[in-house]
Amino acid sequence: MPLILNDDQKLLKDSAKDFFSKSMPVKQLRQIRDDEVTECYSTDSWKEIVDLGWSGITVEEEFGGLEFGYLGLGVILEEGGRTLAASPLFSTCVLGAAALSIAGNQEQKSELLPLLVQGDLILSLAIEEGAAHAPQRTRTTASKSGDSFTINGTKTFVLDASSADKMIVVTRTSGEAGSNAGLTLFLVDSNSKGVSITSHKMADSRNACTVVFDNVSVPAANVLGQVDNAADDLQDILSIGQICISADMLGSTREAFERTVEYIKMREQFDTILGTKQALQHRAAQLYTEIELAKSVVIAGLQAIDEGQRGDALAKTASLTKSKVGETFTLASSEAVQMHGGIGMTDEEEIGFFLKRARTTEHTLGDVRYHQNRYGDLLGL
Amino acid sequence: MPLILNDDQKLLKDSAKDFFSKSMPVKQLRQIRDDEVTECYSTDSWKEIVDLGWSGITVEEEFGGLEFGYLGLGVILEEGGRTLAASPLFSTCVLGAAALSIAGNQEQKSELLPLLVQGDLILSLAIEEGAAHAPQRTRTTASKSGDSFTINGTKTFVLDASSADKMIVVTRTSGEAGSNAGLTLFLVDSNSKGVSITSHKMADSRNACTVVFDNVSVPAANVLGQVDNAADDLQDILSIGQICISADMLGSTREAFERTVEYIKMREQFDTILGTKQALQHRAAQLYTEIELAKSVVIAGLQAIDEGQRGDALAKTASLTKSKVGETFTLASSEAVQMHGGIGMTDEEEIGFFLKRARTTEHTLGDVRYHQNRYGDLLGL
Amino acid sequence: MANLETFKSEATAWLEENCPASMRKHGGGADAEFTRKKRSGDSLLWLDRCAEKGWIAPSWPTEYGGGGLSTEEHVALVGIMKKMNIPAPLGGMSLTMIGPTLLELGTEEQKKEHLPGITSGNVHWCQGYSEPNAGSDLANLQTKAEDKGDHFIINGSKIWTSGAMHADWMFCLVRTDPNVQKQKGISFVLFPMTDPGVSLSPIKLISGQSPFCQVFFDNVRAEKSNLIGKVNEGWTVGKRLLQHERSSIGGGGSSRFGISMTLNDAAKKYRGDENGKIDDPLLKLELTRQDIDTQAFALTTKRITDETMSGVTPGFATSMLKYYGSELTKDSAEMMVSIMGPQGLGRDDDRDNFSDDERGSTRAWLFTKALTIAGGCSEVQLDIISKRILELPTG
Amino acid sequence: MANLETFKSEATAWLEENCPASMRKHGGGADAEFTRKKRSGDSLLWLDRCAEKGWIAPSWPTEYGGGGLSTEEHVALVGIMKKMNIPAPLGGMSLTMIGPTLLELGTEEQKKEHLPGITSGNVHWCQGYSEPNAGSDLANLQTKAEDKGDHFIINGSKIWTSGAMHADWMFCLVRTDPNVQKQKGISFVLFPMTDPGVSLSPIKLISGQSPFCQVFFDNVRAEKSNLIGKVNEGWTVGKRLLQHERSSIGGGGSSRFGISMTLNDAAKKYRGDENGKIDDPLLKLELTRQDIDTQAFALTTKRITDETMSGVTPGFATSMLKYYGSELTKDSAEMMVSIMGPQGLGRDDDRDNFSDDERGSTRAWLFTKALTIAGGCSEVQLDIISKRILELPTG
Repeated sequence: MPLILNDDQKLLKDSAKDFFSKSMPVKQLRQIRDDEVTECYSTDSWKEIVDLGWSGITVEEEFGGLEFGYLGLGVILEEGGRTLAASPLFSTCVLGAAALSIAGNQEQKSELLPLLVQGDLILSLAIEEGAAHAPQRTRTTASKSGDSFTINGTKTFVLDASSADKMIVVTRTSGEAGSNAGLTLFLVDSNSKGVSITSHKMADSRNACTVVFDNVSVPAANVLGQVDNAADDLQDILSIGQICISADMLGSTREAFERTVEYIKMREQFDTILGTKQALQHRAAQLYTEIELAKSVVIAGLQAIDEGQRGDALAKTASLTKSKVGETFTLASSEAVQMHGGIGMTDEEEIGFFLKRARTTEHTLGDVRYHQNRYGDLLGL
Repeated sequence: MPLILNDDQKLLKDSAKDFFSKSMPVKQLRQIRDDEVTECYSTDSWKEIVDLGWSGITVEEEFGGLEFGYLGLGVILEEGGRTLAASPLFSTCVLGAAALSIAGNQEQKSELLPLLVQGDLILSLAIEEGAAHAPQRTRTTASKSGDSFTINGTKTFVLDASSADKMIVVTRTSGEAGSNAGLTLFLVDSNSKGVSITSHKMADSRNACTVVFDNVSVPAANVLGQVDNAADDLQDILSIGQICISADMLGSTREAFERTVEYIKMREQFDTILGTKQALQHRAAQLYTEIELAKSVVIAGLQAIDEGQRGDALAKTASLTKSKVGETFTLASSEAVQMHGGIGMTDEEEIGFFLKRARTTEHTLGDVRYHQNRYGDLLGL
Repeated sequence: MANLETFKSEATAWLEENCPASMRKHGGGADAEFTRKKRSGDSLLWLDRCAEKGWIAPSWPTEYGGGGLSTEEHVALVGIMKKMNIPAPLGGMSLTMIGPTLLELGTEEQKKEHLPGITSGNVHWCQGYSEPNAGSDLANLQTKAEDKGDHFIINGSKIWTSGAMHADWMFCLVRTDPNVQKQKGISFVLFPMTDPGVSLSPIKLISGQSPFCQVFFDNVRAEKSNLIGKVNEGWTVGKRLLQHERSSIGGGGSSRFGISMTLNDAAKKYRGDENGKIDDPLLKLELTRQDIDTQAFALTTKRITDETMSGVTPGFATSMLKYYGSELTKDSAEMMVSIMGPQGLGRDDDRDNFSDDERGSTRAWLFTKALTIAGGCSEVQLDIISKRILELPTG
Repeated sequence: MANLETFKSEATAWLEENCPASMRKHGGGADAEFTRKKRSGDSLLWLDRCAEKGWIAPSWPTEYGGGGLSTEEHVALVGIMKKMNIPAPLGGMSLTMIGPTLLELGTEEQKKEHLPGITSGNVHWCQGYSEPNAGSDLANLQTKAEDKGDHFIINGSKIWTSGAMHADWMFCLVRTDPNVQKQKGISFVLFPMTDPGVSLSPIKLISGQSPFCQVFFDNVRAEKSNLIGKVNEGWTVGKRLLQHERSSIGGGGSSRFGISMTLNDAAKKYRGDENGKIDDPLLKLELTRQDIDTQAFALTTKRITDETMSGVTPGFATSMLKYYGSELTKDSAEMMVSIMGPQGLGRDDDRDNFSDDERGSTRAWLFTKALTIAGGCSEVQLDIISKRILELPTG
């Protein structure tokens, strides 16, 4: 497949650019932060996104979706990344929808996917337990008792849990921490007895939660996929998540870079336009080159999902994509602040929001270290 | 101790600078290469070095040396590094003398050190067996039979073995490859039966050899230090070697950098002096900063030897020194060729000799990878 | 050297007796930039005891309240305090910038008037250098000082003034002649921040903190007796002072943000296994490299200090130290939050979910972005190195 | 797409039958830059079979001896050959530079005269661009061409002429008007290297090889019929040709140095344990990063090719590809010798102690230093990106 958008995808990209820049500019995020909005996103904007059909963009038509593919979802995420648009799109329509599609049975899909598409179901993936992304080290347990399971444990950095109707919880039903065998996924109602959710204010003005499961009883029917054997499904869900968050990050990276180039074109110091300084020019040119590479891995990653790549092959693609984009976003946002100088240090200037966003997305589903280490392992080194 | 030279050391540095620039300039190395001189160094120049007393600079007075310390030896090595002066100083007076001083018994010292000081004994350390520096992986065996040992194995990258009178050979007398226990050092005459030495022409125009030991019989009196327990002595010998080769590399680094700065000050392109280009200026300034750091770790490393630091502490100092200097020399020599442009690609211009020297010294007693990995281990990470 | 040994053992004994235990831990120096009136408890006690001993400024002459130590003794004292984990009683630009400048370039009257305020821990100074829109181009300053015989009347504005809200006095670059080349026509004056014409507007940073102000001057009075150097020759004084600033910004460290952990500790805590062993090879490598660079930089600072003490003028080496030190500190702060993962990325006001160390690390991460911008940005330092040290030509 | 599938299966069958087995291995393309007269055995056989099929230049029109393939077919053919490990029958600047330039800007007569020599594998071209002391400043050229009615007489010298000793013809930038701005007054001419006024002096490189010459012209004759474009407008032709050069230099690879191993293979062989597992975490990381960058760059080359085929003009993207590709190839060659340790650092003429792979790696390491210098050095490419793509202002 050529690594380019088709005409429909290009049209979608234009619509998305238009929507996000008009309805969800960076200043919306600032407002949400300053107003201390609980969900950390605008529910009105989320409704608009749902009305545009984007919540169901990857969902099969039989469940009410547009079945437009991940390349389509990717351009929406990328344009949303440009304005740092905050919404449950990633937690619900990327991670949640992928989990249901990949691991759900027919009943779960028919019941939940249409609700998700209509914006009536917010989902959240509860996976992390510490500073490092390490699914195989899951310690949250689910023990079987009769027709139900009892979940105990603590999940951290659970995106959008504060507004989620249900959580998809990664648990260990057998085996030792460190082993991929023995993992099981559960659908858990957020208001179940024993679930307590503490909302955090993150540096990027988004929401993340710590969720404690204290003897939470969940019926066996809420198992997503197979008991003890979730590892393969989970790997695919995460690969999709890693590639999609990279699309979001790419948009933010490009925007931060373009704003910086525009800034140094007009900023004067020592009676000289900053942008005439060759040292800055070369750094900008090198960053441009890195961003060109990032664009390529993102489109190739999204295409790989659409073409049905799965398993270790998709995991390798995902690690290529997220490590390359992660490095580039970190560099671009750091250079952006440095080149903006003192003004970039102030809260008043928007560029600082990109710096903060770079670091939280860096930790979403594995940082550069995780992905480079894994890529090397998958290369068989 | 302040990190500066005292007056005597400064005087020595001036003499060394004078000697190497007049008697052993880079063009001497070219001549040696073009004339296919077997030893890959000038025996006349080596005699002059001996006459200056530098062969015995670290050796105790009782054995005929100057007992002037490693900071003194360091300034000679650094100035020699500036002109890429080829001589057995490193193999004989750094590694050989350190091995005798640290591991030798009184008899061995009294017999051999005076010869070494007088220039009548060339020594060579036979340690490497593969691409990576890894003493604990030694596979060359020495098995005891009566009053003697029989050595079997192959050593590679043995510096100056082609002109060595004796070799100090790292062998395994017990234990498995990978273990520090079971290592033993031997003094072996180069003309012993069963020793075959193949001389290599290296890219840096120096000599290195492959030495095969085929049932070489060595009397037990030739053991240097303790049987099976050479690891600690060897570590100290190598630490000293690593710090001293760093001093040599520092001199080459500084020279390559200074030549490059001078070149871009006068070279014109597009009607502009290259050195006015800010991108090159910043790269030069960053390299200058790295070289300042390299200067500090070298003087601190030499001082640590003189102050009696040994064991893991000295190994950590040595890894700090060699990794920092190694990175800097690689960078400086690469930047030197790039900034010299096409002319730097020609054999006629001397800068290429620095590039080649950077890579062979990089592999002398452990590359940057080896030293960074070891430093991390010694940090307890 | 016998005397030095005596000094060392006496100093150790005095410190042992006088430094309160609560100060002797990582983070104990959190109050270092506060003067007496902002302190209480052990922090105040420690300041007062040092003031009495002369050890707020150990190497300054005793007649101005300093400790009168020789350079060797001062170096030894700093070493002992470091080993004993004792923080300096006072930090900040009173000690590191205006003090040394007054000692070097002030008149006897000026020294007598201003230095005792510093050595007693009573007077806090702030710096009036940067102006809106000037960025790193310091000399392009517009704040005007009009000559009124025995005093100047100052109008204009300064920005990025650190600690202006706590400061008692300002040292300030002002334009006394607008009709000459911009580096000429600048004067260096001192005036009290209590002048009714001084007003402040805090600047909110990306870290959520507001440690800097924009300062406005509306007919502020500065006495001519408080002019340092000659009229219209203040640029020289200002540049000399900046060399002191550079070495101090280059240094820095995590303790000022109240972080009680080193990077390696944090890695073991947040990323280590049960035994604190780090099984992420990439992280281990990053920590190794950061440690190597930190050691090499510390040795370089020491080497250049030793060279200076042996009579070599440091000259533009301060630019190199400022450049590398600020980049290193910034990288270190970046690595700290990266080790902590999401816990290193809380919002500053969320005390419920993020520990003090975590919030301190987040603040340090965002704040240290300024280190390579303020005090002559990294790019300017590299320009200085290439032009002044390497003598590369100008286009 | 049915036709494309047919094409693919037919091409596969033809290749299977016609490409000698000895060519189908890593390093089989070592002769790729040689014309017929320098070849023998399977290498000659493969060249001849491709010439007959038109697949020396598969996408060129059949009337000039090309294969007449559509872009899709050409891309498919390259993919199939890569998968089957079959080298291109011919490489070098005849095909990648002067050929495309003639196709685009040559007259019908010029195409008929020169292209069949290329597509038959008979005629080898070299490039007369750089001059002594001009470096990357190509337009600053002094080689003079005097107008003699139906021909020019050329005097001067070119340097860094790759393969001049094997070349039959040269395409050359010459100065036809010295009295105008340097980019004006240049013409693009072709002439045979057999002209008695042409003489060569090989340049010995740091790698020990002499692949380049300095070429001297003493009253060399170039026919006006071999002028490409108009008189004094050769700079435009020359720049167009350079865009072809950039994409080709950016690429490159290890096979041209006769190295039969990938980096990962070499790491397993030289640095691996008994099972080829690499226990050096730092090396593993370097290999990982190099692989990631290589994949990302390959995807970028593909994306830009795909965009071009969909109608987007690549424009200055070639500068980005040249910059990154040449740096990447250089890094890869550097990593190869670094993996081999001392075995990667033999002298070129020491065949006894160093294997072909090792000597090839040493040569590649030293030779690839030129990739970021020749064809517009990396610094010039970054200048182009910043000025032409990012539109940053000039000082």
